[in-house]
Amino acid sequence: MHIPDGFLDVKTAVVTSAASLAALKCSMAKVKEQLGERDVPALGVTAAFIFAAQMVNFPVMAGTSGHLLGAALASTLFGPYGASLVLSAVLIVQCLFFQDGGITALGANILNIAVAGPFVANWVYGFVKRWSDQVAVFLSAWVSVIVGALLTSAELALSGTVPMKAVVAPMVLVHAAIGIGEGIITCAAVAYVRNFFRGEMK
Amino acid sequence: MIEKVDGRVKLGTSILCVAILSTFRTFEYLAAYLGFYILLLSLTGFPVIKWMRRISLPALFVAFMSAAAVFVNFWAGRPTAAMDGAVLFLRALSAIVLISSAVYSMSLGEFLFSLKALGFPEPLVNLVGFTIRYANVLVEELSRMNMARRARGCAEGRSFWNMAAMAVLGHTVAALFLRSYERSEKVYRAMLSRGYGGNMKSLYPAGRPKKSDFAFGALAAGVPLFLKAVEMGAFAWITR
Amino acid sequence: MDYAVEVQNLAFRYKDGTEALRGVTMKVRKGSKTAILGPNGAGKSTLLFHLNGVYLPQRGNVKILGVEVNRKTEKMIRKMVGLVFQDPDDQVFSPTVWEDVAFGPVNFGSSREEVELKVKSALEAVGMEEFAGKMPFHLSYGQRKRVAIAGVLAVNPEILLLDEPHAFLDPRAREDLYDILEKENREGKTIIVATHDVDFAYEWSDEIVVMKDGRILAQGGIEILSREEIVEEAGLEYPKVVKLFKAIYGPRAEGAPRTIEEAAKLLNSLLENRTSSKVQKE
Amino acid sequence: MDYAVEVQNLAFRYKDGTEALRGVTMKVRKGSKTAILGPNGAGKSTLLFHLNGVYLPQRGNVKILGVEVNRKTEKMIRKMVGLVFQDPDDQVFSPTVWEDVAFGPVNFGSSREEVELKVKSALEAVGMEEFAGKMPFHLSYGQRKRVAIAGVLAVNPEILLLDEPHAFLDPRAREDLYDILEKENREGKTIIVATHDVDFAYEWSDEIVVMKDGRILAQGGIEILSREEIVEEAGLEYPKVVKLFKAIYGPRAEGAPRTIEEAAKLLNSLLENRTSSKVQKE
Repeated sequence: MHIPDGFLDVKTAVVTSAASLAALKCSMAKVKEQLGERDVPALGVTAAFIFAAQMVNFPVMAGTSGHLLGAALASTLFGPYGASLVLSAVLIVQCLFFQDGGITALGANILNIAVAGPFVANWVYGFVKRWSDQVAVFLSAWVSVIVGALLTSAELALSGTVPMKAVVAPMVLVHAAIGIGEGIITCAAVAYVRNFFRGEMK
Repeated sequence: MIEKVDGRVKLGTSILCVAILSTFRTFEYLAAYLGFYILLLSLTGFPVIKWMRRISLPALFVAFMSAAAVFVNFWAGRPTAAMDGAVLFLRALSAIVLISSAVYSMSLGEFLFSLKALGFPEPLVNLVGFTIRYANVLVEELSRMNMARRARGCAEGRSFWNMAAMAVLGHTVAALFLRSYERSEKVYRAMLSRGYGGNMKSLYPAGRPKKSDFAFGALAAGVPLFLKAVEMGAFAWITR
Repeated sequence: MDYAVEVQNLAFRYKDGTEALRGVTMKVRKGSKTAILGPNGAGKSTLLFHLNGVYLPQRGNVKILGVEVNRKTEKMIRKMVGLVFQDPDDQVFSPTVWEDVAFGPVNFGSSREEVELKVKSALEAVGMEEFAGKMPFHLSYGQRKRVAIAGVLAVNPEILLLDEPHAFLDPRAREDLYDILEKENREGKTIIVATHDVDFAYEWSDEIVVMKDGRILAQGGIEILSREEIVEEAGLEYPKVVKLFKAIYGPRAEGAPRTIEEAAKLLNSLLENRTSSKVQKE
Repeated sequence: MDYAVEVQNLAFRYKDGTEALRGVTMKVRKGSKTAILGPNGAGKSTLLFHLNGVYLPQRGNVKILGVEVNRKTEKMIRKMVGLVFQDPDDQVFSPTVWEDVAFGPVNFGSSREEVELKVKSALEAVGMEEFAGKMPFHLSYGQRKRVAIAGVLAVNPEILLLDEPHAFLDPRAREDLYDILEKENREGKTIIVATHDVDFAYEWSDEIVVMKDGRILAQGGIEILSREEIVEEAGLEYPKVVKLFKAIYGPRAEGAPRTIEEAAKLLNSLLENRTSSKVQKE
């Protein structure tokens, strides 16, 4: 889902960069007031965790595999603001250090994965949890993947790289499948972590 | 050669070049630029073979993405699908080439300092520094955990319908998180004990970029600018 | 003779280009207690990963109880050879101790009842029965180490590998570990330990393997830990008992006793029968 | 007498309810080499965090070189007392070695030139000058440990704390560590090491502190490691030399030599002068 350089046109790149920059500024202010001086080490090591977690491959169907995105996981563990910072750091490292995702598309990638992902996940979780916590975690993870795929398709279509009507269906379909894996893994991980902290409090 | 250029200039120029190149529409110009740049690198003693091995994976990935775009466009009935895909691929590839050659030819300290100098928000750059430092540690932990799982007879499931195998992956992720959480507490304590008072101070020893650095920058950015001008028809009166 | 492990000219290079093993050849007798010594980076851990089938040979070959390790046999090998990792956190990841110890048996296809029994006896063997329902991350380091060992014992492997098992353990926990290893060995298991602790190796093992730079520098009985050229070259140190007897007998101290207790006995008899015994001084 | 550390009735409880310290009282002489021994979970690490001002006393008080540790003095205390963590990866957190060693001096307000000098001399002290530009990840474990120590030395603290410094080090790296500690001590630094290694403690320290269950069980010279009641209760073991002389002399072996070399010398003279010397056997 990482858009490379050259796949977006100028207007899309500029608009998405401006949007994600504004979102990050807001997150940084919010996190500073919540975490205080602990922000850098705590977020840095957890960003490294998300980076590593994205290397967890899981089988999807017919021999193909997907990897974790971690937007909902990060959002549940650190809240949407912290998650957006952590995921942005991961995207920057992937872009500049590993050439995974483009520098001119960095704004778009941050918007799709690091901003939309955790905030939508947070919203879905808050909405669904009144019925079932497990289902809420699962759905938040699934939806965050779908939203990322939708936004990616929309940006590619707006840039004229691919036509909207041809790209949306396959993208969403593939990511609907990947999202199931993301959902199950996120559920198991969140339950485990919560259990740990519940025991810690005792 | 490229190793000697100031990191700020190098990174800034590369990003600028990528921005210009990503608007190119002509296959030939992109191919010409790419050939020119790689030739220049190898002539100035850049370890080209080693570097190419390192970028082979992202190059493969953009090839795959471009192929997907060709497929979708072809399916949607666009007649220029194949050529468009080729242009996409070359744009993405030249970006990989530019950024990676700049980043690989400077130290991590210089890289982070350059990011700050180029206007990336400072807290975010500090965060990136920590991420790089601990990504290595945690990826190694994860790979040992994966190995330990295999050593204990775990066979990865064949699809996500194998819920037990997926739950095992979830537990691995959770255990990794708890380890990283414990580590972040320890790192924080270590920082405190070494005088950390709430803000990371910049330590990188760097002076001002030299004139030769700027000359390099102008030259490096000039070539794609010139090509872009040609592509836009600025010199059409010559060929006419 | 029956060998538990036969390694022939094994070489292995990591993806980043590090040559971890450069032609290792060695044999380990069935039922023996073997210690692998050597400086950090000598290739000890890489070798252990091969013996368990987690890594497959890039060159050369490995036989475990006569079975060659390859893609077809790897799963079977992993069942026959249990590997305890250096850091228990690499190995212990399940939500409860019970589930974690059950992980191996379940993977190797034991039935529900078998799993129950195996987990119970493995937890008993390491003295952790009462913690079955706990979360591993709420336990102390030493306790997690025990859980890691139980998880391997539950599969009932014929060969037990331990990577640096003593690090961070306090003296009592070390003693408990010693007892566990002794018991498993008495029951017929072959045990191979990679360690930095020369005193432990000298006191405990039947067989010593010294590694350096991805090669076997020496293999033999514990007397090779008294040989200057080997100890020097591998960056090791003499076991304390050897050091003592070298200083008393002079450089030819190959017959030094194994433990402090034996040393004391010997010295006592030397000091008592001072008229009859002849001190072999140089 | 001048004390580097004075701890009075110190108690500390973690948020999860664990009582890590339950009234610790102890003193450490200036310029001494002190080893803190005790089983895992005895509170050794928690005590070290108090001596360095990272934790503040919940009850009781801590004085460092006469200065009471509290919110006002904590930053000053952290400059006077350097703490080397167990795992170098917790402590070496900067992207490059140079920046990491510079972290302390910069935070404690050294000027640019001072920082340059301090980093240089600290890296020299641990023999890592040539690695200044490297990423910590590209170093071996032993090298990262050295960088961690350099990062603490660069601040030039008067007291040096080390938590379990030997774990995972191979014999040669241990020896190098020993040399670094000796050198710093000769230059007047007080050194406190929390460790499981009784042999090291017996050979190296002036002063031994034995902890158990968040309390001080005993404090004194190295002879307390020969006392059965202390060693037993703290779950320790006798140093090897003590064990040997206990088996030769009987239980009253308080005068056992400190090192294997001294032991050998003593035994040699006993064996040689067998007519003149009287063996003090029970």
